[in-house]
Amino acid sequence: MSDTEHNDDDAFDAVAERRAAEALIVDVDGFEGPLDLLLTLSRTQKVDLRKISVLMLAEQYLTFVEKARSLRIELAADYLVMAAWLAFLKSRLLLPPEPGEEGPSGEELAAHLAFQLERLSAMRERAAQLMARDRLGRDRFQRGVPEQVETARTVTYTATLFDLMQAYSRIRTKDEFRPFVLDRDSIFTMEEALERMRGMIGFTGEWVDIISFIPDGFRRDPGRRRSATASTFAAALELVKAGKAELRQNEMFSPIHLKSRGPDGE
Amino acid sequence: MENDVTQPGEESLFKAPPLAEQERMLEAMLFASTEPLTTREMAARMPHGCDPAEALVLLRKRFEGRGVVLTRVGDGWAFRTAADLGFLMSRETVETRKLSRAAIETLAIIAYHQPATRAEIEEIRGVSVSRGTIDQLIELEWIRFGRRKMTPGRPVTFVVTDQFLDHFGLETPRDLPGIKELREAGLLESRMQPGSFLGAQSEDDEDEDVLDLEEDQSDMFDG
Amino acid sequence: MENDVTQPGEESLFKAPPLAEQERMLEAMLFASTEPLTTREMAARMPHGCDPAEALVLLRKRFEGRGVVLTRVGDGWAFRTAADLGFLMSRETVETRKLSRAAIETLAIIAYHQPATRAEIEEIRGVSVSRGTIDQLIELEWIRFGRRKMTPGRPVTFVVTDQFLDHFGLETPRDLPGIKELREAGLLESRMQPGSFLGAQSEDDEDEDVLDLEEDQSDMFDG
Repeated sequence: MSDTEHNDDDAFDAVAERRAAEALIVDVDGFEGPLDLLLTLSRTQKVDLRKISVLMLAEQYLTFVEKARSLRIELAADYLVMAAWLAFLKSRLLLPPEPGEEGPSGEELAAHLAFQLERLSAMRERAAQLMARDRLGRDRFQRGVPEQVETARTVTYTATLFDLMQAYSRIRTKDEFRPFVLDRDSIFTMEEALERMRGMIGFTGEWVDIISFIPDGFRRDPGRRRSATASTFAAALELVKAGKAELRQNEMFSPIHLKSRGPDGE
Repeated sequence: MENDVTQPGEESLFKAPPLAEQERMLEAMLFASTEPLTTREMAARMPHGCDPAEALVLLRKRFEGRGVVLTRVGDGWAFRTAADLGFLMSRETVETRKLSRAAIETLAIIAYHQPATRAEIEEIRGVSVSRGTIDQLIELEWIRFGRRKMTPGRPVTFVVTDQFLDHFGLETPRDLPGIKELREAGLLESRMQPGSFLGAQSEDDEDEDVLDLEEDQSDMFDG
Repeated sequence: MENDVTQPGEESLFKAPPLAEQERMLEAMLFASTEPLTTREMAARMPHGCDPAEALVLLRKRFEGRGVVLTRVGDGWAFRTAADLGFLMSRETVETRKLSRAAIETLAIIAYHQPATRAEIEEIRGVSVSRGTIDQLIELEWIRFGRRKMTPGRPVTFVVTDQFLDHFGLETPRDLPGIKELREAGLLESRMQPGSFLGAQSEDDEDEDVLDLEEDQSDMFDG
């Protein structure tokens, strides 16, 4: 892998190369990641990417990172990860493999890096070619006035997958993720019943049918009435448990009466 | 186009493009323009020395009896569908409307959580689902009734249909993008913590019993 | 198929309009629409017994070399102005948002490698794909979600759309410039780093939430 074309005659090139590297450093923000930087560095070798010297490239990269460090330019972590990896690759390429060593060889790793660079470079070229094509709305045009003949109008509803995803995302990112709440106004909760009864029993010293605690809005409709009856009964039990009231029922299915134990019952 | 010997640059400097070429230009301009064009407007866009009036005669002749004809509109010219072919445009007037927000949200929930009960949909959306919304989605054939849930009350469930998959270009419901992909595509707001979402999701599952119980309750009061 | 005595072929011979007439119809429909129309869509609007495919060949030939040409776009067909006449249309040009370098490269990678997963895009570019990039390309309707890959984690994939083909003047994805050469050079193979380094990383972090969702979805198939 090591290079034979590295003569002393290349001293001038080496200087030019170093200058180029310095120019690169100033532009460190211009790179889209370490692979992009490696691709740019590889161009200075002025050879086909298939013939690139990965070893030399690794050295170029490490020089770059070293230089950046000496100039106190902070490099993003992935650049340093790449530097560490290239240093490892370099050692693999230079040193004979240790007996019993596992994992891919230095050559395999170098070949893959060269492949990655070639592939990235190829995609860049194709992207540029794509953007340079005769594009709709710039070079080619569609009909300016699509014709609309108004006749029988049928309505269809449409939505795109994008709409669907947006809708789902919207639901999922609502600020408050509220727990389940029954949004049915026909339900009279026990909390409501308790609230209502607490306000009323303070004034009663005699037995009262608990049905009389049911609010007006819940008397007529059978569903609402059932809900209110159940919650009022549960609330009454709650009050008894708290020692604030007494309950009595003369016989099965007869009205249930409640009596306050008075303010001293606390 | 035809037998051009001259370069385009030279051409415009020395002499007008051949008439056939001018005709092509008119054709393209009139096709793409959003409003009728006058010969003056067309001349202004064409290379120096062109005569739209002359080319227009040729172009008009070329489209005589065709599916579209070159028609005079006020001072200008425009392509119009031949009068006898108007019947072909009638289907173009199918009016497409966007689904309401309630409908698209309900549909999304069914798609992602199917089989979904009405109570589950309401739980996730945080508001009750109107009958009309479900009816509309069923009518569009995007959802249908699934199996009843084997929970107290045996509530009906909704699932998406093959027509749904077809409309949204999915081969299976598994192809629906997941939360991670939604987030990566920038569709999920970042302020939502991934953890809290995950939590909510798994909570749903745990809450299933509770949910069903509540639905049960509501059935009881419907009596 | 009632008690017809005539063969379907004969029937259409008597009833279908002559080919020249069908060509006019196609011309009218295709001129009237901004979006590509498929032969199926056109056939549905034409009188019974018409064969758009046959008339389409004639129509395409008729417009060869003209100012407006009949172009194939995926499964559909559309009239578009000839590319060499774009200079006449400066006034119709819609200023499009300039795409970032990342977006352009991501688009190209999806087009050439489709269906492409996010991990593959990142592997090729050597950097992570930002949220906005995919979002922007989806919004432009140049890419959409494809089928999930049958690999661990079942990642979603991205593919290019017909609008992409239309915009860049491609009949099919196979017409992408140089795609054959790239394939022959092995540059479209998904080759991962021997051992593990770039790319492998991004595959690992397939979040649990995706799995979570899938689990949720897979429930429906158990039914």
